[in-house]
Amino acid sequence: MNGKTIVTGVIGADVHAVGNKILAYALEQAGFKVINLGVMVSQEEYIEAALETNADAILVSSLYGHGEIDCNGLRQKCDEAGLKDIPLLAGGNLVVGKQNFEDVEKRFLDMGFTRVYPPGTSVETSIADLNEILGL
Amino acid sequence: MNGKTIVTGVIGADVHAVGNKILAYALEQAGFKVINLGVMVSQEEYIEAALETNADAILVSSLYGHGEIDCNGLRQKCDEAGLKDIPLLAGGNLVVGKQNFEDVEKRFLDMGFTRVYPPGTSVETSIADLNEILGL
Amino acid sequence: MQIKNQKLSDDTFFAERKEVLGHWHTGKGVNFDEAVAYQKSIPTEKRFGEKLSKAVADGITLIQPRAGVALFDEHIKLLNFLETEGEADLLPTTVDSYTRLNRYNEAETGIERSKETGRSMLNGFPIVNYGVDICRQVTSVLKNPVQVRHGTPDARLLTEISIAGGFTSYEGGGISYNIPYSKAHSIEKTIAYWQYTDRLVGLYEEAGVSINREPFGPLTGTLISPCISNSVAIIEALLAAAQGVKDITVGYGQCGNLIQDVAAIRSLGMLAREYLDKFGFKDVRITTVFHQWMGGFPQDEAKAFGVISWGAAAAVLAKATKVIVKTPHEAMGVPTKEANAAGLRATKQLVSMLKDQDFRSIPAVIAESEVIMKEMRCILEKVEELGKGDYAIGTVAAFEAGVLDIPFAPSRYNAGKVMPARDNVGAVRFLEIGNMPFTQDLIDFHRQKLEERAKYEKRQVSFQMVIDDVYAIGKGFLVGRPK
Amino acid sequence: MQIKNQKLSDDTFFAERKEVLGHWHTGKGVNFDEAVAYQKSIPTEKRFGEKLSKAVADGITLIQPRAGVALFDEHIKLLNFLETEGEADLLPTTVDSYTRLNRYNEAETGIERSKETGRSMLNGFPIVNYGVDICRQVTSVLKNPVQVRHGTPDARLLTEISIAGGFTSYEGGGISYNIPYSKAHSIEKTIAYWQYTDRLVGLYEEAGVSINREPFGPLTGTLISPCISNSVAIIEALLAAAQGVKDITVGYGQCGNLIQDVAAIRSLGMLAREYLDKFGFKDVRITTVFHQWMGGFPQDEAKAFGVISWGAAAAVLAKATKVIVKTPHEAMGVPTKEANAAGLRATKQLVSMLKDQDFRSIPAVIAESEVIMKEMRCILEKVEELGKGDYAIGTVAAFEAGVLDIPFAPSRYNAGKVMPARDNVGAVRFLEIGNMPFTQDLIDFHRQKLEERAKYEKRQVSFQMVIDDVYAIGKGFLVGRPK
Ligand code: B12
Ligand code: B12
Repeated sequence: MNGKTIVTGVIGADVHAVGNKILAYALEQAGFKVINLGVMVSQEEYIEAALETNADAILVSSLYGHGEIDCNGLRQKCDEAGLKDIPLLAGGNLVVGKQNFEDVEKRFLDMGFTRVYPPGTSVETSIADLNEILGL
Repeated sequence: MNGKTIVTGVIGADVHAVGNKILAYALEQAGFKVINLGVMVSQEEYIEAALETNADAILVSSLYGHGEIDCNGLRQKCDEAGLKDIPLLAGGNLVVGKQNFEDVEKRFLDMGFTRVYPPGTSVETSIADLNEILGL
Repeated sequence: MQIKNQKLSDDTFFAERKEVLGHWHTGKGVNFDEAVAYQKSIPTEKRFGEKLSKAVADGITLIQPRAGVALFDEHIKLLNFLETEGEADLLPTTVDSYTRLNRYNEAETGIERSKETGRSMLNGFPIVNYGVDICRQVTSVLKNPVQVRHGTPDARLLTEISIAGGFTSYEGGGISYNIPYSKAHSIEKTIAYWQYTDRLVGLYEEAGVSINREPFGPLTGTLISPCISNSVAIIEALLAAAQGVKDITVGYGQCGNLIQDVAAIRSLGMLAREYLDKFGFKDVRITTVFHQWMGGFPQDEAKAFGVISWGAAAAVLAKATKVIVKTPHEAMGVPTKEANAAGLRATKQLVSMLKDQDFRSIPAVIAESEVIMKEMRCILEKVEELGKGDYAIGTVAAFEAGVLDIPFAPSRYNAGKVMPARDNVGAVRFLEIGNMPFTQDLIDFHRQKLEERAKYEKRQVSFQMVIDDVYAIGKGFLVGRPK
Repeated sequence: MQIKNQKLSDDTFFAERKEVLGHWHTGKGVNFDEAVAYQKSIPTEKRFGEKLSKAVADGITLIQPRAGVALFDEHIKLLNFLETEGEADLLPTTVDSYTRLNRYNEAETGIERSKETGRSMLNGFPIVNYGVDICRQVTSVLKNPVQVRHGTPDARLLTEISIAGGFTSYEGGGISYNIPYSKAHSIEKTIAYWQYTDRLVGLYEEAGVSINREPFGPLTGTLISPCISNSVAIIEALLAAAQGVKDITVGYGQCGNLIQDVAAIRSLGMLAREYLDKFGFKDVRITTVFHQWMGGFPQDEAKAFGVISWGAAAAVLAKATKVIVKTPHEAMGVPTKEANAAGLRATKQLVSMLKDQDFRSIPAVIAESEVIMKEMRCILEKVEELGKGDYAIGTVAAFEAGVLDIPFAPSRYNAGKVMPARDNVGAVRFLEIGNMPFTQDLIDFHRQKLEERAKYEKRQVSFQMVIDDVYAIGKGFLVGRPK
């Protein structure tokens, strides 16, 4: 255990469970305490879980294409709930269709996300980045 | 038999025999008298054969990519040999690589060919065109 | 409420119908008698079931894409492109995720925002929001039969509008559109919802209009062993037949080992027939659908073409009636129409090229189907027993008991104890049998198959194999070997 | 001159060598001892034969493209691209058509005009014109072994420059690079030319440098029945071995029926071993190469991907040591490097994905290989008989007699009486047996197979079937059915 707590889940009406299950498993293996909310998670559920467990980061997955609509406003809600600087990471297939990732990244950074990941990001990359962000 | 004589062959150092065999067979079936020179035919051989048989058209095939080099000057040689207006048709894979066919066509028309055909031209098209050109 | 596998009475159905048609304002546009007349005006060659029957007679495999966008004129262009440039034999209309969850307000927002931004902000076509008339515009301008494909636990209103809208085939089922597609719907609820859908199809059937029904074969699309998806398909076929459905396409998602894949389709067709006959549904037509690999795809488009082509080959060698086609954009996102058409044309090449080759009678295929059928019988007999002969009751109990258990499913009503892994030649076997009621010889068989792999890989049989297998095809392999 | 299948004496060889090296000025750059030393400096992992042996040990199928352009820096870029972006395991250098006909002046013009126009005016890389040093620049900068692929009846100078230039594998043979590639070279002449090539390889072998040799399997690439190409491959292997060659890759071009394709590779490997052993060449290493469909391709790139993938699948299910890869541009022209790499990646996906599946022991495959081996024995025994035990003499006589007869070949020295056609499941059979020395039961077998097809198609067995079959794959089918 590395002492860090991570909230994970798939946002919105999205039911893609495979990546979520595997990511959660891998994060645990890597020493994180993982609060995995599963699929179809609302913005409020992420925030509640992060507050309750005093989490160090929130990992939002979105696969089904509605990520842009679903993720909008999450940073503001975090701010209001007192999770001022909590790292917000987003990954999966965030938008509809094969789009230029730089554009997608920019849109999500503008929405207040800390890091944004393209389709097929490996668990190794995800863990390495988390370690870096959390200063491990 | 429709009374028309056609010289066929594959020009230059080209040995692609399959299309040539099938084209010759199909032209015969369609009623033409076919003088098939086979593969690796020089410009001179076409002209000789056309003169000897008083042919109505010459069909030049080139598949292997060197068509542009091999076909250059054929029209002039025909003119010199007294085959002033003989229809010259070219087809196959006339140039190296997948090129815009309009450009290729233009280059071959400029070289004096009567008609130019893209890769994979069907025998039906070839025969229909010949009929038209020869006023059948 | 206790559901039973019995034909809904007219009273129950029509009372429920009143409520259902009120769920969204477009429900008012549905008139059963008028819809029957409309459906009867659709020419034979545009009826889904007819085209499937003809394919069976001709011994060919039809190809069908997935596709759907937010704006209806764009959707028409898309489908039109897929039949002309993609040479699709059968067309889809894939419904967006908000509609699937009956969130019609959000779907409306999606339509509006798509109009504003000029790109589809929905991952499918919102049938309910558009209503009957626009659906008819879509289905009538196309040359081929069109099917609704979705993933909707409560699809009652969607079914009403779809059939009245001229679609002649309808995907889904109370298990297959719940467990992989939902977190919190109970099985009991969704079976009830789908009895409504099936009864509606039955009413059309009784009025002389045959609508093709297709349980969703691949479930979560990830390492689903044939015995599980085949059992679910047969249960859903029985439930549908009980409501009067007469034309059913049972499906299976490619696992990747050719012998197993051909055996899966073979055993699916054979046992579906056997079970439907056994329960008196001899007049129900059965066809099969093979889904090209449904799990994670390679990102590279050329490699994706390799995976697509292998799926096409397996489908036609198994003599599936149709194959559902993936696209070279699969790993990245909803495909462009060009990418979609390219996947179709690669598939078309292979289904026509290989149509005269048949692998169903290869001894290894027959042996593998014997295993699958044995497993299916274990599961199905237990479901029947739990339901005391009633497959609706039995299914609810079987999920509770983990007798039916679907790997990687998001549903709370799924036990999640079964764990699949590939054996040394890539066939999907079980690492954990969970509570599936397998005989000891089957249990030993699976264990032995995985031990064989473990030995070859010089490691223990473990969950790491499963993880490696999930990633494998995306990384270019079938069996996830250790590095 | 009467050729014999005997190792050339040093006297004969070196006298001839003097002349050969004078054919073009770059011949002066070849020094055998220096070349041996250079070859010995090439690291093991870049030696063709070594990589093939390793693949056999690992049970995998390697992938190799065709590629060659006129300008050498462009050629290096191209090959580099194919190993990095195409994930090629083995590299080619495809030689242009002028060089193949020893027209080095025209090749020089081609180089010049390519420099002027900035696009390759040659359909390959002119090795002879460039000479030893530039070849070494090419072969040394690449990470993988490189082979010369051509189609040259008289390849003596080309061989000298290639091996001295650092290539570690060399394609061709006295039959396979004559009959499909030439009109007017006698078999006797080209066997003699290739004895020179093989003897040169033998001399390198004796000096401790092993060069892989590969008879060209697919011949005219068009409906070549396995028994014909396999027989030619084995004859060329025997001729090569007689000159001291120790590392041989025998090849076959895909026909399209999976059972027949797997059986073809199986019987090729088995009989090659048997015949080499029989003649005392037990120390010759044998590997196999499978060529993706070599006949007319569909023009559409997505459909071409389908054909490419099917070839990849057949190769790996047959456990060929390597597969030669086509590109989505095949029907149109020499591919761009991107198209070439795409064909490779689609192939890579399948050879890795299916590497654990093996179709060689399927009963239908074994039965089909029995037929092929029986046919091969008929042909090979007759060749041996005609040559009174000498395969060089026998081959010349066999072509004269039509015992060896290659469909669709341009050569005057080929009888052209044999006519292939597909049977009802797409396997290549014979419409005309010509003078092939088949037993009556084999003759009946072929007739019966075609009658079966004729009956299904409701037409007579006829030449029209052959024409339909030639076009079939380009049009999306394997068997050319009547409209
Ligand atoms: C399997 C699958 C399904 C299964 C899901 C079963 C289940 N309940 O889990 C089924 C068949 C049910 C399904 C349904 C649908 N799907 Co789907 N599905 C897939 C598929 C093929 C694989 C997903 C998967 O399991 N991958 C394997 C796992 C291990 O990888 P992963 O999910 O990508 O997650 C990894 C990384 O991305 C990363 N990661 C993920 N999140 C995050 C977050 C952070 C912060 C970080 C650092 C990393 C990270 O780590 C994970 C572990 O390695 C993908 C396409 C693909 N990728 O090949 C489409 C795909 C995701 N699906 C898609 C769609 C559209 C749908 C449907 C809407 C419609 C349909 N076609 O039926 C429905 C959605 C229903 C809903 N409400 O959500 C689209 C999304 C389109 C888009 N974004 O443009 C895709 C991309 C296919 C496509 N090209 O059209 N699907
Ligand atoms: C089979 C084949 C071979 C066989 C040929 C055997 C033989 N002796 O016949 C082998 C393997 C030996 C071979 C060798 C080579 N080939 Co080759 N081959 C092919 C292939 C796959 C099919 C050709 C074929 O038989 N088609 C079927 C027949 C029925 O169609 P067709 O030939 O196109 O002819 C029809 C029409 O085009 C039309 N037509 C033809 N001529 C004319 C003329 C007129 C006036 C009209 C109206 C119509 C017409 O009618 C014909 C009948 O329907 C093609 C690619 C393809 N098309 O898929 C490459 C292809 C032609 N080959 C090619 C090349 C480069 C070669 C080689 C140089 C190198 C190599 N890769 O080994 C050597 C050439 C040697 C030489 N000196 O010629 C290239 C040419 C590239 C280019 N133009 O840019 C092609 C296009 C492959 C590629 N994409 O790289 N090849």
